[in-house]
Parts: sequence; structure tokens; C-alpha cells
Amino acid sequence: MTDRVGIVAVAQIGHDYAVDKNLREICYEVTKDILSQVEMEREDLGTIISSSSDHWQGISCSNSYYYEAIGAYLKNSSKAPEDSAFAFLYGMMRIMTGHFDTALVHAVTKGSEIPGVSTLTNLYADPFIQRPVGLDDVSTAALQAVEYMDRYKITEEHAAKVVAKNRGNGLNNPYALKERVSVEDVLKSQIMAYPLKKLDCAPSSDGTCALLLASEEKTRELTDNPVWIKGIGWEVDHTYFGDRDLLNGSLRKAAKRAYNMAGIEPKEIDVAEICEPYSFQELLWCEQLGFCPEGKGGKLIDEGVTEMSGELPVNPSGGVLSNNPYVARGLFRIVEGALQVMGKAGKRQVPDVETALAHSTHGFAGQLHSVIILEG
Amino acid sequence: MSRKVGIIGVGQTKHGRRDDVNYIDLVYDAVRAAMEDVKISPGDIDAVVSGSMPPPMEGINAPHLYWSDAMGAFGKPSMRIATCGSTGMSIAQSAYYHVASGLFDVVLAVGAEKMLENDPQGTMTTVADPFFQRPFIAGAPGVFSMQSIQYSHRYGLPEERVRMAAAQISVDHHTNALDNPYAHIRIKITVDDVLKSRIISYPTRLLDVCPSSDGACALVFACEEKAKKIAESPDEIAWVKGVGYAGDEHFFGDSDKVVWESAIKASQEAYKMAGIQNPLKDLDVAEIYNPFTYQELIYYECFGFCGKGEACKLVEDGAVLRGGELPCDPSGGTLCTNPIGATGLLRVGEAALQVSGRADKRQVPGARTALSHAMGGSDQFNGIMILGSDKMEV
Amino acid sequence: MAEEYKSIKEEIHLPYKWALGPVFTKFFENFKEKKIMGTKCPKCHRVLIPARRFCPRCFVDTDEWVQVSNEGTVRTWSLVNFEYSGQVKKPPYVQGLIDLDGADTALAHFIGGIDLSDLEKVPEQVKIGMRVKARWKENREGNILDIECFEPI
Amino acid sequence: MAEEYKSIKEEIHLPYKWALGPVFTKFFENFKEKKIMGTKCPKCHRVLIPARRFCPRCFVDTDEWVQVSNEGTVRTWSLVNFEYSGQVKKPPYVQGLIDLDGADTALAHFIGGIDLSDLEKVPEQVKIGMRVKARWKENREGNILDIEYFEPKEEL
Repeated sequence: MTDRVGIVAVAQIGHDYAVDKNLREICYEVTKDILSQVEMEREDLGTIISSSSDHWQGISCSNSYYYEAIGAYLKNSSKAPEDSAFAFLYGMMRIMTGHFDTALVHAVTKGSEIPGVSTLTNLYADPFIQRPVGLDDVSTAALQAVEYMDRYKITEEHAAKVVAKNRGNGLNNPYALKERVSVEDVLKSQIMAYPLKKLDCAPSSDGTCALLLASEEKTRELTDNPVWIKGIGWEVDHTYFGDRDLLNGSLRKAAKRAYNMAGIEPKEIDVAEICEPYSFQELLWCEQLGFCPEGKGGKLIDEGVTEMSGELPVNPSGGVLSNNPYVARGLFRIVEGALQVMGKAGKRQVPDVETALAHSTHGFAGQLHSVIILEG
Repeated sequence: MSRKVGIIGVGQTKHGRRDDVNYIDLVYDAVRAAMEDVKISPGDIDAVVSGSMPPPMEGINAPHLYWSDAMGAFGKPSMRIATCGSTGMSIAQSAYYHVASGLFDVVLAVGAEKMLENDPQGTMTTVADPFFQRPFIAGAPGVFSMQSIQYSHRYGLPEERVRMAAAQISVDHHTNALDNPYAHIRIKITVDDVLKSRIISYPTRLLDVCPSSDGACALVFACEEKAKKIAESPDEIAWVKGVGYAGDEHFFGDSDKVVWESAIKASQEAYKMAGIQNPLKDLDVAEIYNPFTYQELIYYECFGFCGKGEACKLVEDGAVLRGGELPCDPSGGTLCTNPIGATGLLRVGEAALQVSGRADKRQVPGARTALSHAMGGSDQFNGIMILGSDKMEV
Repeated sequence: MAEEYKSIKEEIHLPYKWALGPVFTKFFENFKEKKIMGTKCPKCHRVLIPARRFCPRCFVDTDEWVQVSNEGTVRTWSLVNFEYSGQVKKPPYVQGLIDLDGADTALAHFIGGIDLSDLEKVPEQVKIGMRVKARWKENREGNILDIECFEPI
Repeated sequence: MAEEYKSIKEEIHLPYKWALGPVFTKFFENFKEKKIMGTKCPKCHRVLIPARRFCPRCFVDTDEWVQVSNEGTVRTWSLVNFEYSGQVKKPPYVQGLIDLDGADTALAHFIGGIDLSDLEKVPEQVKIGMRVKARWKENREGNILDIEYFEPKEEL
């Protein structure tokens, strides 16, 4: 890539603070946080790309309602809905053309205000074939889990260990849930959609986050602790659920695009922030990301490779299982990855991180995946 | 740095009431048409950008996932962009940035809508916030009419004169649509018909306002090298010369909708990039997003075609009508065809056909530089793309 | 005759519960005492209606609550004469943007007290610049429809 | 105690009437005679269920109707035990992806005839690879629920 694009500043607002605030207010506050970190005025912002969802907000053209709250009044600002990784990728492209030297990337979801993740993801399904039979986020993840457990002898205990790990990490993250969860708690929790129990599933949270992208030159001007974008890749799978290979979808190829662009191998990743709305998916995604051979996700968690003390810590922030503002969760992963590279992740900091991987996904059982590789 | 980007393929469906096809197949038809236009297949596409109106419009939550196969997007980077009414333009601009960034050589832009399977005004009402404005937006007609009525009052123009200018625009565009086989409404009307049609949302009457349509549009963007390789001839490439976009605040009462800042700023941003000094002279044709006749008068002034309060004169002199100095909406425009998610792309697509000389019976002779525009949000966003041809001045 | 293609019908019901937040809560609290409160921007000194946490143009916190009048002038209006699902009022009815005395942004609301028997006569009764005042409901619940409409003075 | 902030409640009702288009219309017409029809891709020769206008992989029009069996094997399944607004069936219920004999893509549908009295016992009754067959409703209206569910088929 010719000129590099840098991440200059990041900001987050978690569930506890956001839940009783109006959506415009938390968008305003997270944007002001970024501007104060880099001592910029709203007028100096180049372009602004936001991510939110009309169904997830109950307000159509969702960015219209908070347009000026993210400083976009009379600015060139667009919206990439459904997955906030889109907003990050699109912001990066606008910088690369040289039209803008800074881009504010923002995302927001108030999961406490919606009819429910299942009601809204049931609307992902076509109205004729799949919706009437009730496909939704949880049941499709369950269908994927049963196939995964059957083919590679992954057990409910393996999945429960992921929850215990991530909820444990979440205690160190001010923006995540604060209750520790044991493997037993997970196994005892009420069945949602076999084999997924309540604690195998991510909560529906309120939250917003933002980061400032800048051209290489502007990045050096604004910070002496830049994070560079080294590799990106994203890919979509088939429309009909029955058409897809649930255990080998689009993540493997999306990751390959990112690794090739960054010119590195999976083993060079120091820390990963992965989007795991359902516990066993962290294991499956780790396989697809090349962190272990196919089918060996269970072994990965058993050997503690992905613990904070392990060789390749996964989700030091507690991941999506500890904080899941649906549309914003992708950008939360990138923000956490950037904090790790900056060395500013506080109690959840993994020692001397050089390269971080951030991953986002949405759609039934991961129909679309995005992979971003960041370096110091 | 920014690479030169051209539009080479334009595909669209027959717009109108399309109960004969389901939503996925409607998109498939437009994408096949765009690929056949330049004789390429999905294998030649590096990335896909798509979008539509807010998903509550069709009750299907993620169109970019629902259409992935219909767009040939399987196994490709695919992203969705959505800004309500201006979605088509935002998609076109995103496809432009995809290519200009150097990340992708050939990018497919897809927009579609099926407005006749639901209650579009019911959906558009949910654009207004639920706390203060939702009871009062009344879909698009409600808020656009409140904008339209201010125009004559602002410049102290007799309401009759503005009423006549708007009616002339309606007759001109409906006549143009007769030459556009894809258009939804293709009827012969007179000024009298417009003046007598029933009130929808005063001052807007039936023939002042666009239909709700089903329809889809797909455009193929390419970098200079690929565009020259794929297109029939370099003269048939519509180069992107300028892009601009801006938005006002969410609350309708927060800003002036006659001297409309976001429309002014978007056009100035695009003109600066394209090197346009005097729009009326420098532009040969414009495809303006005008779901309501009155709004087009406001756009003429915001885009600098004339001074404040002079839009009626522009219409009365015929400058912006068929055969005039700067003919607007030779395709019949949004007034005759409005599958909203595709409409912004249709403006860009029609502008591309004009500058590449491929607009058949609706071709404006010798058109080399075209403005395309779209509007969205709560009467809030405006986006402009200037297209131009590099063929020799004839 | 083209082959008769079928379709599938369904009505989707989506329940939402939106948090008002501190500023909007206080704005609607004041409706209980028939008071319309705006907030003022320290930089541009505009009084914003509805009251807001920050000024959209200056991007700074508003820092002062200012009561505005229940009376104002019609900035623009429209007669709505078509139906749509979710509509709050049965058409025809008149709605408008009202510049309340003391406010620098307009409030969208209904305009009542208009004879709607002959729609063509409505433009004679409603004029831009017309003076109107709020008509409050008896029992108010803390939402925008606590004001029933604005009626000509 | 933080000041108690209010909220606004509203239920959005939006009516829809989605066009099926020619291929799906014919697909559901055949349900009247308890027949499940797929369409075949001329390039990759896969039989697609439900029948479709074009092949998602080859991006070409399908050109041949092929009837597939009412019987198939369970590719994967799940027991749904939670409620959400707009849900078609009251939980608990079992659903799965069924690879019908003769089809190359799976059909999502309900799996019935399962004893749901003890949820813990369900995984013993439903297995990947299990043989099932369609159970048709008496009066069929031409939609996916004309098949009430797929039920386990005793192997003779």
C-alpha cells in the first residue's frame, strides 16, 4: 500500500453509562472525547463515517437522528450500516484517496431499546422460506454448533471455558459486564437453543465508540504513538442458509486477504479481539483465522493458548460475550486492538504487543466476516 | 493518491409495479443487465457496494445479505451503504472511493427498492425521531410540502407564478419519460392536468409528486486502465470529475430549506473538484433528484444555475427544459420513476449514459459534462456527482 | 394475460422503548406546567427548541434553560390529505413549523382550529407568518402530544 | 440515586405483501400436490432447494425443474427454547436443515414427532444424519408451512 493510514485516537462508552441516556447524547460525548484527545475542533474534521442500524434503533435512516451529534453538520458524512467494521474500512478508503486527511469513524447501538436480537435477526431471513420457520441469530448459531460439535468432537465444556475466560477478562474492562462466570454456571444456565445455553449467548448491550483515522503525514503530526493499518479483508457468504458450509464460510478467505496484505503469518499475531456472539464460535473462528489446525479449537482452549497468560491471548477485553452493542461491536474490537498496540489497555493490556488482529462478523452464523490487522 | 475512476456499465430494470418478480430476482435482473452492458461476468468484479432505503421499507433487515447471491457477491468483499433517499448517490460515491483508493480495480454498485409491497409513507415516517417529530413528518410529502410552500413566500413571488413554473417542470419531465423505456410513469399531460390534480399534501398535488416504484439499478465502476480495456471505446467511459456531499441537522425546524446549505455546500464541493465555474454554462445536462416539482426550483438556485428567486424565470425561458441550455432530467427524472434505493444510482447512471452518448431517444445532443444529484434523510442530505467524457470537442 | 404470480402477506409489529435522557426528560416535565423550555448555546446564543444537550452548529454543551412563549408564528405549514400506517391523526389535518417567540429553531406540530370542510379553502385560513398559540391537553403524560395543537390567535 | 430518566414506548406496525415471482409461485403450487420441486443449474448441475431463478455460484439462470424426494437426512438441528415477539411457533420446538434426497442444498424446517417433555432427552431423539420425511398439512395454502414439519422415519 502506498501511503499508510493511522489510527490516532480511540474512545468508548459502555452499557452502564449509556443505558439511560438518549442516543444523541452518548454519540455527542464519544465524539467530543476524540476531539479533545487530539485537540481538534469540529470544523477541522475531514470526513465522518458512522455505523448504526434502522431496525436496531427504531428510527429509520438511523444516522439522520444523531447526524449533528457526531459533528457532521454540513460535512461529508456517510453511513455504513449493520457492521461497524464497514465504517472503518470505508473511512480508510476515503483517507487513501487523499480527499481527506482525517476521518472520524463512529458506531452506536442501544440494545436495551429494541424488540430483541432474535426478532430483528429473524427479519434477516427471507419472508417465504426461512423466516416462517423461525431462523434467527440464536437458532442459526445453534445449528452451526451442533454440526461443529458432531464433526470435531467439540464439547459444551469447551464452549463454557470460552465464556469463563472472556467474562473473567471482562472484569478488567470498564466497558464490559462485571460478573465472573464459571464453567459450571454456563453448563447450568437455561437452554436457549440446544446446545446454546443463556450464558453461551452474548448480552444485548448499549454502547458507542469512535476512532480517528488520519493520513500518514497527519498521523505523525497528531500523535507519537500511532497504530498503522497493515491488512484488511472482508467477504460475504451465500444468501440461503442451506446453501452454506457452516464450518467453512467466508472467514478463512477474508483472513487470507488481510494476512497477504500485511505480509504476515497467523503465528505473528500477538493478540486478537474476535467477535464471538456465541461461545463455541470463538473456537471455530480461531481455526478459520489459522490460530490452530481445523477441528482443534477444543484443544486450543484446553491448553490455555488463548488465555491472558497464553501464547496468543484472545479477547483480553472480555469480547462480545462481555459487551455486545450489536452494530457497534465490530468497531469496539478494532478500538480494543488499537489500545493493545498503543499499550494503553490498562489492566487488560497484553505485554509488548506489536501486531493485533481485530475481527467482526454479522448475519446468520457468520455470513459476513471482516478482518483487520494493526501494527505499532 | 486518488486514481482516475470511470463508469463503464449501466444496468436497470423496467421500473413500476413489479408484482411479477420477487425482490432478489429484481436485483439479479439489474446486475445481469449491467454486466451484459460491458460483457463482463462476476469473476471480473473485485468488490460490491449495495444499499436501499431503510430496511423497514421491505421488512427485510439486511439487503446486502439478502441480495448477496443476486449480485454475484459470493466470496467477494461486499459492503452496504445507506443514507435514506440519497442512498443511490452514497453507494455511487462509495464505489468511486473503493476504486480511487487503489484497493479495487472493478467495483459493482447496486441499489434497489420494492415500494409497492408495503406502505412507504409508513416507513418514511419512522425517519423522524419518535420524541418530537414523528407525528408530523407524514412520510415524504408532509415535510417536502412544508419546504415547497416557503419558496414563493420567501421571495415575495406570486403563488400563481411559482405554481405555473412547477407545473411546467411536471409537463416537461413527463414528456421526457415517454422517451425512456425504463420509466415508471409514461403519460401525456398538460399544465391544466397538473393544476387540477387532487391535493396530496398542500401545495403538492398528484402530478407534482413522484410515484412509488419497484426498480433496481447497477453500475460498474473501474480504474482508468481496466475501464479502457473493458469499455467498447474510451468515448463510452463516463469519468467521475467531482463528488460532494453534506447534511443539515435532524430537526426540520433547525435550518433553512429554501436557501438550503447542505445542497449549496455539496454542489460547491463537487464543482471545486471538477473545475466548474459557471454551472449553467459548464454543464450540458443535469439529472436532479426531484420527487416534488417545487423542490427542483429550490435546487436550481442552490446549485447556482441562477440567482436567488430567479428559478421561475429559468423555467419560463425554457433554459432547464427539453432543448434548453441546461436540460434537466431528460430521463423523466425522479418525478416519473422513484424506486428510492435505486433512484440516486439512476441519476448517476442516466448522467453516465448522457456523457457517453448512449442515452438513445433521451440523449441530449453533444452532452459531455453532466451533474447527478440525490437527496435524503429528514429533508437533510444532498449528494452530487459530476461526470464527464474525455472525447474530443466536436 | 401475464401468469398470475402470488405474494405473501404479513404485518410486522416491532415494540420499541427509547430512553429520553436527562435533557428531554426535563423538557417534557415542564409540559406538566404548560411550560415550553429551550436550552441556550453559550457560543451562538441561540435558544434551541426542543431543549437540547448541545448546540448542533457550535458543538458545545448548552448551559442555560430558557422558557419560551407558548405563542409564535407559522414558519411553514402543510395540509396532509393521505393516509399511512402508524399515522397519529386521521387526515385531512394541518401541520406546520412554529417559530415560538424567544426560540431560534422551529417546533413541528399540528395546527388546529381550521375549517377543513373544503380543502381548497384551507390556504386562505393558514398563512406563513400567522400568529398561533399552544392548546394544551387536560391530562398531560409528558410527550409531544401534551400540546394538542397550535391554533390561530 | 441517579435522577430517574423517562422513556417513550411505541410499537411500529408495518404491513407487507411480498411478491413471490414466477419461480417461487410454481415451487409453492407444487406443494398443493405434496411435491417438492427444485431447479437445476446448467453449469454446475446442482439441484437447488428451494427452486430458484438463478444459481448462486454460477450466476446463470437455472433451466430445468427437478422433483426431489419428500425424504432426507438431518444435516443439523436445534431445540429452540426461548420466546421473541413475532415468533411463528411457541417454544420449545425443534428445527433443522434437511438434505432432501436428490437436492444439493438443504431446506430449513421444523422437526416434529419429538418428545419434548424432558428437554435434556431431546438430543437422544434427534441425530445428525437421521432420516426424516415431510408431513403435509391437510389444507395447504401454498406456503412453506404447508409442510407441518419433518418427522423421523423408522428405518425398516
